Amino acid sequence: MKVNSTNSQTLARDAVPPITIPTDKTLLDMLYYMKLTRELEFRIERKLYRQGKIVGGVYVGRGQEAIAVGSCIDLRADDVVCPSHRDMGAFLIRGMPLRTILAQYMARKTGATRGKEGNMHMGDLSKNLIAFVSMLGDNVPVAAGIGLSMKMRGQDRVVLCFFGDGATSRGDWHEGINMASVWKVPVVFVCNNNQYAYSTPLERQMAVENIADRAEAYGLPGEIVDGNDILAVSDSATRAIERARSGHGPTLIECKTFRMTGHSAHDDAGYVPPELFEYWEERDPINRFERFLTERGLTTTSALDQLQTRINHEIDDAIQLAEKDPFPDPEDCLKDVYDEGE
Amino acid sequence: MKVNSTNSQTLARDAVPPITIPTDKTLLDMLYYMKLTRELEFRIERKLYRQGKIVGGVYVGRGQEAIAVGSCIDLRADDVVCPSHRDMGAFLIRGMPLRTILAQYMARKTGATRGKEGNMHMGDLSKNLIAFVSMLGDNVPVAAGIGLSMKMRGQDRVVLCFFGDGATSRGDWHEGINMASVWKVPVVFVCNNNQYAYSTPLERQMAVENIADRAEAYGLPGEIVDGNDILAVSDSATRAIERARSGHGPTLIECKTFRMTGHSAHDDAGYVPPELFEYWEERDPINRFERFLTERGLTTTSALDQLQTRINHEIDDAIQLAEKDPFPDPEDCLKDVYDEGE
Amino acid sequence: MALTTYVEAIRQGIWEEMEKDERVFVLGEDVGIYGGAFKVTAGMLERFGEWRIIDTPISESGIVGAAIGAALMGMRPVAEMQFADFISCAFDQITNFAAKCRYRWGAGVPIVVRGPSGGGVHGGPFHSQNPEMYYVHTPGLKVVCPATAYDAKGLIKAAIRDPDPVIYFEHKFLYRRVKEELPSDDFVVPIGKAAIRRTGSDMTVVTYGAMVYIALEAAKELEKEGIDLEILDLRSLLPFDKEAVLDSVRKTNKVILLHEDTRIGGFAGELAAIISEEAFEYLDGPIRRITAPDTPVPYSPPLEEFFLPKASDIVRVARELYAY
Amino acid sequence: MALTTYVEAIRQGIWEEMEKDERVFVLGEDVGIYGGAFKVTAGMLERFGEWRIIDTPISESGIVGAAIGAALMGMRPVAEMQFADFISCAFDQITNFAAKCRYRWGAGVPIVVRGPSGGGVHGGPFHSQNPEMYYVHTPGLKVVCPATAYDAKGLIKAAIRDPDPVIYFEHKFLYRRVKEELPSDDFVVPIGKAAIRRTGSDMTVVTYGAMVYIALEAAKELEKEGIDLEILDLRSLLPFDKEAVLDSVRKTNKVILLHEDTRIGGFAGELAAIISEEAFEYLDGPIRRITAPDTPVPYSPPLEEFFLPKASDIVRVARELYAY
Ligand SMILES: Cc1ncc(C[n+]2csc(CCOP(=O)(O)OP(=O)(O)O)c2C)c(N)n1
Ligand SMILES: Cc1ncc(C[n+]2csc(CCOP(=O)(O)OP(=O)(O)O)c2C)c(N)n1
Ligand SMILES: [Mg+2]
Ligand SMILES: [Mg+2]
Repeated sequence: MKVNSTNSQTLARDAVPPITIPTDKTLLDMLYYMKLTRELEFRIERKLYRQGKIVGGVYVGRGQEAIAVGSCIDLRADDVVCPSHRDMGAFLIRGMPLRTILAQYMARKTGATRGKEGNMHMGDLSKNLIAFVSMLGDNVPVAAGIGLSMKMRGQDRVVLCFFGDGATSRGDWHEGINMASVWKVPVVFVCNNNQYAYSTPLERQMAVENIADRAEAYGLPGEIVDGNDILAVSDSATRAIERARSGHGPTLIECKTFRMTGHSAHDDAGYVPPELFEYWEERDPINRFERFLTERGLTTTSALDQLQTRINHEIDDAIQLAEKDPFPDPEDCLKDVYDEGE
Repeated sequence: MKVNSTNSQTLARDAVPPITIPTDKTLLDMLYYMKLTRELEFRIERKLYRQGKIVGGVYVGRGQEAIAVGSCIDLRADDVVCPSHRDMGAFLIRGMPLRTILAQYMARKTGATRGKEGNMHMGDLSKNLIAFVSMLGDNVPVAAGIGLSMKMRGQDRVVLCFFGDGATSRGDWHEGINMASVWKVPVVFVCNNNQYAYSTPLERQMAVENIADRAEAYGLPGEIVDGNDILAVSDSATRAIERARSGHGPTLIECKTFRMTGHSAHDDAGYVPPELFEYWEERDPINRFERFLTERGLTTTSALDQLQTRINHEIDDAIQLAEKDPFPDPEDCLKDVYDEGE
Repeated sequence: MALTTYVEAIRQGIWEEMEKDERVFVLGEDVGIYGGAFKVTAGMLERFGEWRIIDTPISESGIVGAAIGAALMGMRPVAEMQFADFISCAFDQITNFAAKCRYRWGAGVPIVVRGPSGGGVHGGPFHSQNPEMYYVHTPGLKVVCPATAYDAKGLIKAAIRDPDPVIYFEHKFLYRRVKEELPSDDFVVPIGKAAIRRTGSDMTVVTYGAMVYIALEAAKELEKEGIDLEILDLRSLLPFDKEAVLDSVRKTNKVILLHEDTRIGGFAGELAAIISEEAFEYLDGPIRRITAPDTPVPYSPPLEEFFLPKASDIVRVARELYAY
Repeated sequence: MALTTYVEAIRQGIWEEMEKDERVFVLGEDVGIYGGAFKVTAGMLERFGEWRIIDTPISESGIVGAAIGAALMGMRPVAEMQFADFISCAFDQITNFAAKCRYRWGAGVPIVVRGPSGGGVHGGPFHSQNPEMYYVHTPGLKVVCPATAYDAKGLIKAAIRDPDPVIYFEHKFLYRRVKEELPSDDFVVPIGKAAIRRTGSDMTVVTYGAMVYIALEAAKELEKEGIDLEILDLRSLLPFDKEAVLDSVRKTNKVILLHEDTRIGGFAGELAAIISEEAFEYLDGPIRRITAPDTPVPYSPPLEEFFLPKASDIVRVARELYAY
């Protein structure tokens, strides 16, 4: 197994073709969406949650932003995304409004699920975003079925399906990947390998070193990517998407990263050795990408400040609106269990 | 992946240590149990079933006898076996009486499950035989748990767990193998890869060539064995059992074989190309082993005839007894749902 | 006109929907070249090709998950469970993903999950189950249990057209034992509507599936004694035809609830509660249940016969209730 | 003496059984170093070591399967589901392997599967479920739902000692909200025995779990109006204390069946059937049910509040029934 990364220290450059650098516009979009993800989740986890304004649990993808952003940035609108619980970037890129997301977390009627569901359990068929169910791994066979429908109809669409390292232990993960591979359907499986499932480190979840090692058991290509390197992520994803789109079947991309918080907002991650946080803090995907863009002359310190200010405003505005949004009517509880006609 | 076989044409001899030949006594036991299995299942499938004496469905392991016999022959009495639905040899070697087995198939009170269950769904804790449930793959995590209990208690016992190629597509198979490997428990997983799951050939079940290819995804050794070569099966099993017993964890052994009948007694296997039956008929595990023993001077044509006659008598006697055995009392239906005390 | 068996009626129903609507497809184990363990999909591979009749690996949860995914993209998948017993392996996908999807985020999941349920063929604990209540107790699903060839066809067509997930339990004992002449036009049986199988005045038997025939047998016997049963075949359990049940009970004032499923937590309990809540003052006697006992389904014929409700059970309970 | 919370009572119960019987061990996700998502196993890793407090991969079906295997070898595994909602993923192993094992071939499976169920904490559709009926409808299992710290401890100990598979649903809303003084001796609460939480003469409320407290609240309110409720806490649903239910109903002649679980196919139906069958002539009014509506558990506070049965619902229904 070789690793796709622009960090030459961890890189086995012969393993993958040289990384293709996207257009300047795309690079700046990537930066925007990563920073927007970071700030939005910061507000949710560290501000609104602590102010008691968030209802229920909070799970964020701090430190993992490059994965959802890097893999979704180049999708077509008619491609489908099945995010997992740490892929906020996917929602932002697909155009889910900040206010809708914040209203979701605040359990308002204007949230993505009209108050029926909490936090990352959002979906919108019109944006080809499939809502996650808590049961980890369940979205894998679902993604296989989405891909199947595309293949049956001769469409050149693809599906991106996200999950964590922990989810790969679920039986549904196995069944779904296997079917996708047997049917050669256009699915790109993206694993956020953040080294932990809640408090459980990788070595208590599996006896192999890499999630990508599992790909061989299903006859689909597996690739390891430096998940904190958005260029590597987008490069691998672009190739896998192209593979899927041109009828060559699914790919499993393992993105090595780290969860830079507790499992959820109430978990202090006391079980994680502090050195690990330090190690990964140095590899922060946003800092790293900012350096890259600066070196390339695509941004400057003051441009970055301006961008941050713009993002802050966007989020401030959305919070203000969402906070004024109404809660659902109690009787809405009874609605939409079944189709209610027009 | 290399194949363990005494047939030098299919054999990559460097892959595995040279096959160890068991003692003469064991060799003759192997022959007996394979022939007993063959005859017993012949009577059940081709005689008793057609005479309407068997209740419910019948699944036999015709052509696959070397696998259960070869892998179970050297187990200790305190080792545990989880047979699947084509492993009659396991029951015979563990000492389940012919009459008990036949009474089981005829739904008698004296059957292994007192009429509660049918055909291969037999078990007996006193013989360390765990009854199969129909849900394929369910016995895999159960075997992992049996191994876990042995490891926890520091016992040097092992578990043999059988399943078909088809069962490896089940989520439970994945969860069980993974846990067994993470915990390094003493389980030997034996796959009867008979190339079909009911009417579904391998290539519609998985996109890899070998079941053993899947082992790498779990970090446990996988080995391919010529499943119609009892010496190869017992050699691989013996090594894997030893590995497990000495604390080195689980092994996955894939036995390549073929189902020389339909899926069940009512299936004519019209979907199987006749050449396949011909190909495998030539590799019949019993014929092959008889030739080996004859060449080695351990048996003769007349000794083989005598053995067959003895087996026929044993089965005749058992059938006679079982046929006279009573059916359970109707009210037994209500018994043993829960522990009923002493 | 020729008689159509129950199993053939299901086959026809799926076939007609596939002809009419190219979004409809079938997936399951051995549904292709083999035509399904019970031949429900016989001939379909030849007609519709391998991308509309899809042989799957042995992955019930995966099958249902894939059906859900395709349904979210606008398809109309019909997933076969080789035996309804194996639906247990897909329980999570059905009850958590499919059932709650519309409620959670407005995305309908028009799948059908179907398979052979029920006992009477000495299949033992894993080839005889009646798993309907696990799904009836799950809001967001619909559950149907046809008893006749007409309903088998009309309900599978309704299920395929339904915008929500429908669990369709066919009774394997009826597959080839029940036949009737079917109309040649395109008909559906609406989900949620019961049928009166026999009009009577002394008491109502509410039932479904294979038990409809046991009830009819008992009614014939009781007729001789002047006890006149009304037999209501629910056909759908979720939603179920509450008005039909209440109307009949209000008319006969006595009721027997009959099912092949086990007792505790069976559908009869739900019916008893509804009747007691909404027709209490009409009742002239206790609500009686006749069900299988609370055990797995045993294999040996005498045990299974003991397990399954029989016409003689109905006769006995009806006499008691008549005398009340 | 100090007060012990409901969650601490469970912890103590498991701990004591582990001290006493080395066959007892715990397996589940994050039960080790983290001490479980709700800290039920806090401190156990240090005391009992990593081969008796086993962190597992995310494999609910595998966890239960492994528990079954160990139990067959004579161990007494206690499997934690991080939320009871995820027991859906182990449905097949529980209902097919564990529940039917003794019946099929005489091999008992003394496992406990436990986890936090119930709503009231805005957990949404997948962190609030009440999955008890799926297991109550499965012969071969036992199902318990403690409401007090005393019962939580006494029932977990009874469950661990039980020779059959026990599904133990703890109510997460009660974890830290309910506390009491516990006796210091080794006590168990027998599975299958109800407890009268309030003696009354006008009508009986049969309930369990967190709803016990809602019923008590309503009783206080109704007391002022001179309506005297008897409150029966079932504690165990399978087997359940039929005699206690019937005795109380025969005394008060009116009954309300109350649960947090959804309505269709909920336990109230079973109770209604039993009461109607065996205490029909004692009833002075219809059997009334108060349950959650038939929807998934919604997340937003106004929706969830609407969903959950409330004391005011009991007050209203009790007034109606009193006037009947
Ligand atoms: C089937 C199932 N079991 C347990 C849980 C509880 N749970 C939620 S997140 C989580 C850890 C997930 O780990 P991983 O898949 O690595 O994703 P991460 O949170 O690390 O991104 C667990 C155990 C769940 N959601 N689903
Ligand atoms: C979960 C589950 N799904 C479906 C079946 C029905 N079924 C019984 S045997 C079989 C094929 C099994 O194939 P394989 O595992 O290769 O074993 P073989 O019969 O070839 O020995 C199927 C599909 C089952 N028993 N369990
Ligand atoms: Mg993780
Ligand atoms: Mg096979």
